[in-house]
Amino acid sequence: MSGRKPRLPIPKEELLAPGHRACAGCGSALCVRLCLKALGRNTIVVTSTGCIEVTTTPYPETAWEVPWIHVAFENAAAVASGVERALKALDREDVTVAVFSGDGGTVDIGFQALSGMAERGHNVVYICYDNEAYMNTGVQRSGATPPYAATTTTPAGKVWRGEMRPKKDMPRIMVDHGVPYVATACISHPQDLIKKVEKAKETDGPAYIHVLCPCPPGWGYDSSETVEIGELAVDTGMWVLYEVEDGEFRLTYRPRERKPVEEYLKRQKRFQHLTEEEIEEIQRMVDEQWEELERLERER
Amino acid sequence: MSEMEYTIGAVIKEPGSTRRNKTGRWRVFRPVLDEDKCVGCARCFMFCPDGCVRPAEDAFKIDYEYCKGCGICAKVCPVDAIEMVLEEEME
Amino acid sequence: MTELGPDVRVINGNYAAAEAVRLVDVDVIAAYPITPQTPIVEYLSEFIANGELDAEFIHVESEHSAISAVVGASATGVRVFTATASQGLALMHEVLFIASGLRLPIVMAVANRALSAPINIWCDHSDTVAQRDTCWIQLYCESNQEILDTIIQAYRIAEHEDVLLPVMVCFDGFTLSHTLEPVAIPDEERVREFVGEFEPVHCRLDPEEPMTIGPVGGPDCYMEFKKMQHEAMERAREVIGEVNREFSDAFGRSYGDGLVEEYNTEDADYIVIAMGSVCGTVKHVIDEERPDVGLVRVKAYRPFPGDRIAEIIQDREGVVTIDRTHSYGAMPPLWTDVKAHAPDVEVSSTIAGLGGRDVRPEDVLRAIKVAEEGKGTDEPVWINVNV
Amino acid sequence: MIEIRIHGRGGQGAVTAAEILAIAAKEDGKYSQAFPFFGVERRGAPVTAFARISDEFIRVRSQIYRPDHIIVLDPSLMSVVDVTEGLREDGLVVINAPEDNWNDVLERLSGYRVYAVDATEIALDELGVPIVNTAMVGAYLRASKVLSLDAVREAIRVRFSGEIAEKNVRAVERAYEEVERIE
Repeated sequence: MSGRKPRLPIPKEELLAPGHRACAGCGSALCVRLCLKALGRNTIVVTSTGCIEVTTTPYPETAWEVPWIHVAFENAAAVASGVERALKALDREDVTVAVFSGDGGTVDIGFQALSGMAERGHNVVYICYDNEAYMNTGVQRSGATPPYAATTTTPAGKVWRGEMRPKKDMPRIMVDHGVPYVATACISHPQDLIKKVEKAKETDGPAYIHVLCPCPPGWGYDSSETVEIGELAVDTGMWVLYEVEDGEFRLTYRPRERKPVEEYLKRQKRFQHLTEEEIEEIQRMVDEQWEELERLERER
Repeated sequence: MSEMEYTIGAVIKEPGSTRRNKTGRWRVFRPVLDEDKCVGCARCFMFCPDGCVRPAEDAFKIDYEYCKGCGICAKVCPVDAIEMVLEEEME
Repeated sequence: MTELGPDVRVINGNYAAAEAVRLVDVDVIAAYPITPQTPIVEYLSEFIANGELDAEFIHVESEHSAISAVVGASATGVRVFTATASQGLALMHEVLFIASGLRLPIVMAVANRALSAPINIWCDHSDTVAQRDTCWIQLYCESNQEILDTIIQAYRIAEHEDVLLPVMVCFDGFTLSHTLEPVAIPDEERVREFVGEFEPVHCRLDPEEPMTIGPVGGPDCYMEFKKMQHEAMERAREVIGEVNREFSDAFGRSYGDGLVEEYNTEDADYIVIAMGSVCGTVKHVIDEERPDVGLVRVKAYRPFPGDRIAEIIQDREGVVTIDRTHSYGAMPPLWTDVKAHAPDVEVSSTIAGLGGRDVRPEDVLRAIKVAEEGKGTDEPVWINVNV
Repeated sequence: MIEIRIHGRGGQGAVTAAEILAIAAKEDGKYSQAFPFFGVERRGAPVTAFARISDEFIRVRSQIYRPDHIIVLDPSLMSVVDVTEGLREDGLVVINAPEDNWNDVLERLSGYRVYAVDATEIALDELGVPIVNTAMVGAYLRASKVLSLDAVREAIRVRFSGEIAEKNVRAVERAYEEVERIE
């Protein structure tokens, strides 16, 4: 007796070696592994300080099969700018330059360097693996932490109800920089993600992909549920998959029927403190956002 | 530890060398694939954060040297071909 | 010293720095304007705009990104340059450690300027001396000729396989950066022959041979890498001397032994120890009115030529350091470094020229007097100050 | 060593005048320095620039407190700044002033060797703009005899180019001819 011959919907080659120290069920490691499949061997990777950098390169070992550099937390986009121009000086513009940076290293401390890189038009694929808080240092809030999420610095108590500010809309900010290719993605939709990375790679100039990466310890769910949580984020409209090509917006995935956000929230410890009213409020915010996106779709 | 080679600038010249670190030791539950049930959809392959599910001639092979036992593969399998079994029970 | 000839142009220190970068033919420049270094980035932009220099110029949005971009470019295997001053250097601080930790042969020019507050655009050494522990080689210049010559040499030193450390070429803001004087411009071909083609020694980001640069180094290896950096810094002494000699053979100019320059020290009763352009004024004072005084000019502040200085200052009537910065709550840095190598020698300490306060010949005479009176040995004497 | 201080207003080219002197010195086989007073003043404010000229390499790096020669680009500065501060007795002052101002100038500068020229008129004639620095360099040359006219012509061609250089050379030459010692 034997199983079916496998059909592989995504490239087979692995450019992130096993043996790395990411948590069991890590959404961010999955994101990097998938993106590398699209980027291919002819790539130089720059990574900012964060979970991925720490877990993949404990000297003298590295999980990377491609050339890789880490310099600091806030400057991956600047380092990538230097790499890209050096390749130009060496007449090796065939090589792809890619950045992997967490939400902290992108929307907070790395924002200025990214803005500079985007404005200068460097030919770099910038991938933000967003796990919605500073997971590397133990779940402190970032500008990408969603409303009402409890973190160690936005705990839910009598006065505070978790994060009290909206999530910074980084993809839109990148669109406003005139970045020619901007997309959102989620690790639960690998083919969509890979297609977007391939487009980003082909883009002449900067490309920005913001990938939602569920985090078992940080969000509070079982390590086996990473993909399911990602699917729920997309199916409830808490996370929307779209791309903006030369300013033109397009949804790349539309749930057949949007599930109530409660299904997503109830599954995670960081939202356990929410009241019915608060869940309703989040539902209203998601509905409003969805309407706005529908409007953008119609305008196209 | 005394065997370690210290390169100039801590540059690592051996790509993929984390393979020396057998993360299979982390595992509490072991994913066991029932090849008969497998439909070859490759969802287990796609979603493994550690790249431990490898396509084989027939179905897939799980690399237990590195599998951390997160259970994603079992969860995403549309035909429940992967069962998570407590390691002690495997002995 | 500059000999007047047909190769001489009257230029300011910033132009001398930019000209050196053009002569060396660097590949990637990333820099952000800041007074008094701004003209360097303007001159280099002009060179590139006019086709006189074939380099990529990255118009970064901050000094932090300037140093980050040159780190990325250097790791990719090209010759790089950046320049800054004062607040800009302070903003780079974090990445300076990383550049040396990665052992990248980056060359940076710093037009020395004081740090805020109060905000002050004028010269002192508080910016670069504050970076002394970042494991960058620091070379201080006295003239515009020396700026040009030192930047050329800096590439040889930084890229030497025994060294592989970044080099900071420091020169006084305004006093050199904005002052015109004659500078002999060496022949382009000979400079390129002198510096040679850049070949990465220990790392290069290249898909043909993937390397991981900048990994995590835990308690089991971090200390080893730091000791290796120290050893490289120690080996740099030899290399700096060697490059100074070779430069002298090729271009007919040298600066002491490359680390320390002595002036009139042989029979001097008193010794002044100082860095940067103020040394010119000290020499002037020696020539004009104090033949009994000698000068030890510290050209290399890191690696610090402490043993050599200790040797020179033995058995004198008096020794005095002039610091253009301070280590608040302690003795000034240059004094401290000298004393660490010459604990038995009585050394007086003075602080002068902070925030662009002019160091006049009479201020140098005052510093010498401090040594004559045996003052300033446990508390620095502030020269020409009103509080 | 000759130490020169130049007084002007921002935009009049005091710094450039110092630079031209320094470049010209080299043409005459002399060492030189030129530097501005390092301030934060902008266009219109009184500014000073300095130059040193010597047969030997100039080591001293301090500013100039006891100048040998003073060049004043704008006579109105005399009522705002002490243009002769530190100037030794019988020191040289070369000033831009129209002839009907000369008595007043002399009164303010008594005890010094004073040379005057209407550089504004020359600049307007030759350049079409009241930038008097090059004309004043020409006047200074005649008064001080520190550098040769040829060296300054060459320096101007280094500092400027084409038609502008030639216009400035004419301004230098005219001021060189028209400057007068006033007593």
